[in-house]
Amino acid sequence: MASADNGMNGDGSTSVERVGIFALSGATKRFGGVVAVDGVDFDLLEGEVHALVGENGAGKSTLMKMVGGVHAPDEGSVEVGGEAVSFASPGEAEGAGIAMIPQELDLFPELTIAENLFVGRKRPRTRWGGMDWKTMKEEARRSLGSMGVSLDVGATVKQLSTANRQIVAIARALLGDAKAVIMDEPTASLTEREAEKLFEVIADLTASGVGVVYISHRLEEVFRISDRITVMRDGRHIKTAPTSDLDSDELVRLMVGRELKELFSRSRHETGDIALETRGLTREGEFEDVDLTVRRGEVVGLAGLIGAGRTELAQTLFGLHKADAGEIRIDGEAVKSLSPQKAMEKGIFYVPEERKSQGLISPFPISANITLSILDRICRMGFVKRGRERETAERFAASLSIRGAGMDDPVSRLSGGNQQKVVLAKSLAREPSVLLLDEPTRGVDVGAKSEIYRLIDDLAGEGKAVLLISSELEEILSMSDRIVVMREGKVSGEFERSEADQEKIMAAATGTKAGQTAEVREERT
Amino acid sequence: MSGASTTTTATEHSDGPLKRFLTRPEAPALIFLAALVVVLSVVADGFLGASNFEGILSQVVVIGIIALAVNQVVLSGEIDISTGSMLGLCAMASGTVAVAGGGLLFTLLAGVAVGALAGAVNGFLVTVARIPAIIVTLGMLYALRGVLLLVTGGTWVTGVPAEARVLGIGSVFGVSLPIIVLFALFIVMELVNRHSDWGRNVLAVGGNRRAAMLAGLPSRRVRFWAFVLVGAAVGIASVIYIGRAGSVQTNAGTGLELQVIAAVVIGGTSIAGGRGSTLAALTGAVLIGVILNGMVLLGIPGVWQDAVLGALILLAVSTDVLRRKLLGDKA
Amino acid sequence: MSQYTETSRGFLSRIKFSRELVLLGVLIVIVIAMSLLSPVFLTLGNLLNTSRYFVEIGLISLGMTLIIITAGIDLSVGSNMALVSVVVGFSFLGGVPLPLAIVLGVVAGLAAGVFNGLFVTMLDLHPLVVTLGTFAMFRGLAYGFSDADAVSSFPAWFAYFGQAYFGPIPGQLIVFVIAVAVVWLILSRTRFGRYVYAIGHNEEAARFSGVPVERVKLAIYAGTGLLVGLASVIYISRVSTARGDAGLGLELDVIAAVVLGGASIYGGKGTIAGTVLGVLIIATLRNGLLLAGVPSTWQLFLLGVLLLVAVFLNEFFRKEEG
Amino acid sequence: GAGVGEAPDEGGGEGEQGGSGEGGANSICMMPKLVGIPYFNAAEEGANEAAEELGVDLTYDGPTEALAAEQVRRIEQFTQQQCDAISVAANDPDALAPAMTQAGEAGTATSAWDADVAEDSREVFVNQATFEAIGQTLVDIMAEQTGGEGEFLVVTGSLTAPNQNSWIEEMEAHMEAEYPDMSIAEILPGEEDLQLGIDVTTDYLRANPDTAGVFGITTVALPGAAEAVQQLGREGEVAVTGLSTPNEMRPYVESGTVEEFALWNPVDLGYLAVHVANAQVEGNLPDSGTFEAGRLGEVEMLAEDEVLLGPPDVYSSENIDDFDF
Ligand SMILES: Nc1ncnc2c1ncn2[C@@H]1O[C@H](COP(=O)(O)OP(=O)(O)OP(=O)(O)O)[C@@H](O)[C@H]1O
Ligand SMILES: Nc1ncnc2c1ncn2[C@@H]1O[C@H](COP(=O)(O)OP(=O)(O)OP(=O)(O)O)[C@@H](O)[C@H]1O
Ligand SMILES: [Mg+2]
Ligand SMILES: [Mg+2]
Repeated sequence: MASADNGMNGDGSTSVERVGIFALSGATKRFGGVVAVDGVDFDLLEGEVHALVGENGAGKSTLMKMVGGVHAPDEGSVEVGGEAVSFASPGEAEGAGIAMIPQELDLFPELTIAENLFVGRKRPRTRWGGMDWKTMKEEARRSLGSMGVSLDVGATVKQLSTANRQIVAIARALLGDAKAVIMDEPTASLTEREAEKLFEVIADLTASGVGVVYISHRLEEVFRISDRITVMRDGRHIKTAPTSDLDSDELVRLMVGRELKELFSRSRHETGDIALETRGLTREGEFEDVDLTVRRGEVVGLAGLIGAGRTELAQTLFGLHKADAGEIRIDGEAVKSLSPQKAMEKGIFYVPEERKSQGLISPFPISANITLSILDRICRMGFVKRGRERETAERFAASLSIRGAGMDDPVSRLSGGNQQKVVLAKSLAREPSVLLLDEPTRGVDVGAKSEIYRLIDDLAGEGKAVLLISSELEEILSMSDRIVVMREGKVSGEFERSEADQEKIMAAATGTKAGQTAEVREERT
Repeated sequence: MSGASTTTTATEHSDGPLKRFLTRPEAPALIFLAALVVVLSVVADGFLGASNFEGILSQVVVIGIIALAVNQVVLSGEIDISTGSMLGLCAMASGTVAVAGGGLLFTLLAGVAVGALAGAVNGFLVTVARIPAIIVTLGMLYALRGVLLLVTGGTWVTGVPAEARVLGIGSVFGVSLPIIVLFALFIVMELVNRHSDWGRNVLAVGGNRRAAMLAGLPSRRVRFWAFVLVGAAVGIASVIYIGRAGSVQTNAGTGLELQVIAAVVIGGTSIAGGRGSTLAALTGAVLIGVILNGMVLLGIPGVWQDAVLGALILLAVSTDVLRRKLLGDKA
Repeated sequence: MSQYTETSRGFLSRIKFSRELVLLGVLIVIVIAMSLLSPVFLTLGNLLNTSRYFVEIGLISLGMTLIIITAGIDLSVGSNMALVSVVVGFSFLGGVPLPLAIVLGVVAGLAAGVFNGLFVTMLDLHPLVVTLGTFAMFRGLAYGFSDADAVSSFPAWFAYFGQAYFGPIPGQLIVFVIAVAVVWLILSRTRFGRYVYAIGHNEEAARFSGVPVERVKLAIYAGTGLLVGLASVIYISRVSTARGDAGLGLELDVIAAVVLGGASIYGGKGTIAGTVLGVLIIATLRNGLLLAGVPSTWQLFLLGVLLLVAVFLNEFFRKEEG
Repeated sequence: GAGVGEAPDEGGGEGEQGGSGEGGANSICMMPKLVGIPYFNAAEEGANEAAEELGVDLTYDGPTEALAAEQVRRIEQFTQQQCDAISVAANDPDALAPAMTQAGEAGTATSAWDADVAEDSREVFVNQATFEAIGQTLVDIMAEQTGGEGEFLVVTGSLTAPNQNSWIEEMEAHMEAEYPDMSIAEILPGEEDLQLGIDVTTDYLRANPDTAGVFGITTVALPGAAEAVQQLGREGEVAVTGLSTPNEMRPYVESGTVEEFALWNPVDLGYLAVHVANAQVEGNLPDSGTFEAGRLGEVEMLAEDEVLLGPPDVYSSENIDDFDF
């Protein structure tokens, strides 16, 4: 971990000797009427980490897609190694040494991990011309190993959790001999532990002269690993500066274009009755014997590593899966077989972690997405009341300040952060009494994040019970009244806000210092 | 059938052979096939015998060969329901050449050329003109039958000479030649799928077309050749067809397209693309052959045969549910 | 946000606009071409008469549209039609009063739809696979129950369903127009319709949003079965025979009409207006070619080619790449 | 829906110049069960021959698949075109009845050939051979080859074809009366698909090796049955006969798999049908006795509404080369 810091925070002087890998100049990209990127200059040097930051929809991904061969710039030029290029496909960019880990993961669910790494690449061949599966697997294992992960490379990708898919996507980009690696929010679905591994990998890469573009909304990461930072806002280039010349407040101000008071907003509220309670809830192979309570007006944080079973638990509470054993009580009343419809009747709502595949109907207009879960309330005799629908959608879109497109535009037009707000708006429109939030700020910019945090606080203030699943420790620590930690499907620790700190949670999540966590648990019972 | 299982991809994973087997797409169909064979051996006289097995296999050769190719199209995320009319057209072409004394080679060439051409039209319309495959091949189902009727004016080809019928009724070392052709093509397809870039790309394109494009795969070219392959396979099948039948009628192959699709999907290849195997197509074809044969042996009245066939197809695909249960709802 | 209010013309209005307009253009071109080829074609009598042939396909296409929007398919509709025919015909022959026999038939169609729906939802099998099975099964049941015989001794009043005219208008055309209006309302105006599109675009997200995915799908397959029942009664009455080979090959015509109408087999896309245009285009082609005295062998070929051309134009003018 | 109404059907007040109309030649619209098969091509040949002779205007068209619903559509079409006579080979007697009745009401002369429609919906049926004659001929051929005993398989075109079912009834009746040791053990459909015909025959003969003979009673079923027997190498052991065309059967007659088979002459049938239709239009079709039909000479009126072509022909290696259809 320590190595991540070594020699990475380049000061201006070292970058002088470095050679440019690629450069964009005056790059402009329009989608219909929207100017996503507007005359931006950007360059990457050998052996540096160049962070690219900005609010959701600032144009970061679009800018990098122009280097990665996904989009061709409408204006401006792309140069690689000093020569102007125009890539027709990401494959060509890869051939020129530019690898990209896209924000929206695109893997082949039915293919094995090993094979996913080799799609579109030259596959190794045996002497007699057949495919050399052994070598492919070895290389795959090696590539994953460098991330400190050991997965069965013969398993299909569809069996993997989101986090592991992210790791496979990273491994895929690292497999070739890339001169530049573009990472578009690689840590969005990683927990801190895997993120640390990634930083080690990045350090190794830069040490061998590879340049890394690092896009992230986690600013502390940006400060830790980058040499230079470029800020974008509304598609325009705002500033490029050595990391050492910037501080956090300054960066946020550049990104948002105004002062941002406080990221986390959390006030104490009176907690009320128990709204949601589980007793010995078990689903084989996913989680076991989970006791959990969430009171009205309380925010309970649920922490854990990848595959700890938090998502499964939350989805079971929403009736998407059936529990094998145990009991779920809502407002003190035990509920038998739950379905999402029934859970919604009981006032529970779940905000999924994967917004693209689980949260949104992408081609639907924004308004239809927001009202999808409350159609029963805005219908008369089954007919949708357009006026009510419109009014409701606009109210919630405004209260979450969803920006970037009109109510009738497909939600796919929005940037990631604004899409996430639509998912949240959908859940708020339902006016649930128990809200299960699964990674609600994944891939969301600081501005939007602080709005979401304020929203969570407001919800608790209104007496709602909130279960907050998050892999960002800081978020969990700052937002929760109480923190429950899961490990390998079991509850491995529970802390009041006052007694919790980063170390204790990590210990409970990883199983080190088991004695200590056990003690904590006993205290509480 | 034993030939099939030995040539299957030796699964390279070591852990839990049963579970590994169950995750294979063709597993449910194989299990069902095995169960059916056991049941029929007990209840149907004359089922358990080398000559009957050979009979079943030779009856599924035409469907089987076409299914092996359509399997590739389905794996690539497309569909081809024009094979019935295509078979009619190819059989008419190869039959005409055969009757004109073209010998086996030219007969085969004629069938394959006509098939590949029709397949190329399908492929062109799907990948270049971007018309959905189900519409293209539906249109071609009508159009090719129309071409056939127009070209022949409704006359049938009869009296195909013996030398051109070898592929249909010949035998080598006591094994009938069409069966050998079927298994040879099965092995070829298995090798293509495992060891050629095209074979792997078919799976990738079918599994996630967007990702395939981002990974720089030539998605159109991959799918185009899958359609051409179907045409070529139909061409080969047509020579077996005229070999077995000895003559060709203008309605040859009517309804074949659905049987072929049935074979592919019952075998376990996912109609959504990206998931499946060569063995699945073969298993599906054999399964249909066994069902049809079993019904005749059991003396099920002709009027009820479709009902039994349909029910058994449903039963066969429901085996997949059992598999999913066993694997704990994943996959 | 309020500046967008003006542009709103309704749900998914923009995409619909261009698509259906192109189809309408195709239809007009065909109508003009056909009336040049045959003077009889563009007469009210002929047009109304033609309508008698597409009503059965049209009715079933309405249900199929919803199925295809949810990324499903139903290959069994033709066989289901045979089943309904046989149930009506043979229960009548067996002594059941005809009105009751008709009800029994429609119920059989509904039951067949429910059967499909249950397999698709409860066992989570792909609809193509399920209906490929029922495609064979329903037809087999029809042959089995009827022992491959036909019934045609229906009383005269039964002809009403398929042969009656109200003034110049064939009775079944009125049934069709009503059915179109109802299904159109359901699909474009109701919660149910919204669910149908949501499932088609992203079934998982729909489920996560609390959409009762299974119930909606079941209802769609059942509803299609019901429409098949209705269409069958009209069909039996029109040809005054109930027999196991009714509806042979019907499924392909229905699917062709729906997909021509712009529904995407990948789900999410499709409208009732499009489907009706698709039905009209195919019916017009068939009738026009027949009237123009084009030999049947040519008709088959031209139908295939024109179908491709129409879809190609449709795709070509499509604004957005899905 | 559109509004104003003339009568929309009823032969078409507005079908101005659909047919060739009065004054000119008679127009005869003739429909086979389906187009694109040699049998009906042969019939067309005969029909054309007669049309030329008589100077009538002949339209010969039908569906590409043997579907009754498709025929209904065409009959209504013919009616709109104001044909003077319509003659159909019906895929379903009852399904075509309403359309034929309507045509008759519109003043068109109606008749059926090859396969009848419901009696009261047409004026005349041109019968190629009686069910009885066919059933007896086939059974007699088979009895001669098998010594009048054994169990037999019948391969039909489709289980729903009424004329085929009637033949089978007559065959059974004839066996019962004349050859009590012969019986039909199974009836299997070949669905007019050659390959399927071969397959069902093969399967059946494997399962029932004692079968004495196979009847293939359509032009597709018979060659299928013959091919199956040949492929099983059981020529001579399993007798094969049935109904098919000489061209189709030539290889099997030459190889000896099939000794004799039967069929009426489809060219003559088409020829006769046009003569009858023309006589209807001219109003000179007799009620009984015989009817003068061109080169066929006098043909028998079986009833006032039924004309008979004659007994079926029996083909064997002796005479098969005299025919080309
Ligand atoms: N394919 C596209 N079609 C239309 N608009 C697009 C497309 N891709 C991006 N946009 C628009 O371009 C703008 C920039 O989007 P981009 O994805 O580059 O933002 P970003 O900075 O990466 O945001 P985030 O942090 O949320 O990922 C947004 O307004 C977005 O809606
Ligand atoms: N390495 C893996 N291989 C296969 N399946 C896995 C793996 N990791 C996780 N899973 C699946 O995910 C389930 C639990 O993950 P879940 O997503 O519920 O946990 P989580 O705590 O929410 O983690 P995450 O932060 O990834 O969301 C496991 O039971 C398993 O089914
Ligand atoms: Mg982005
Ligand atoms: Mg999770």
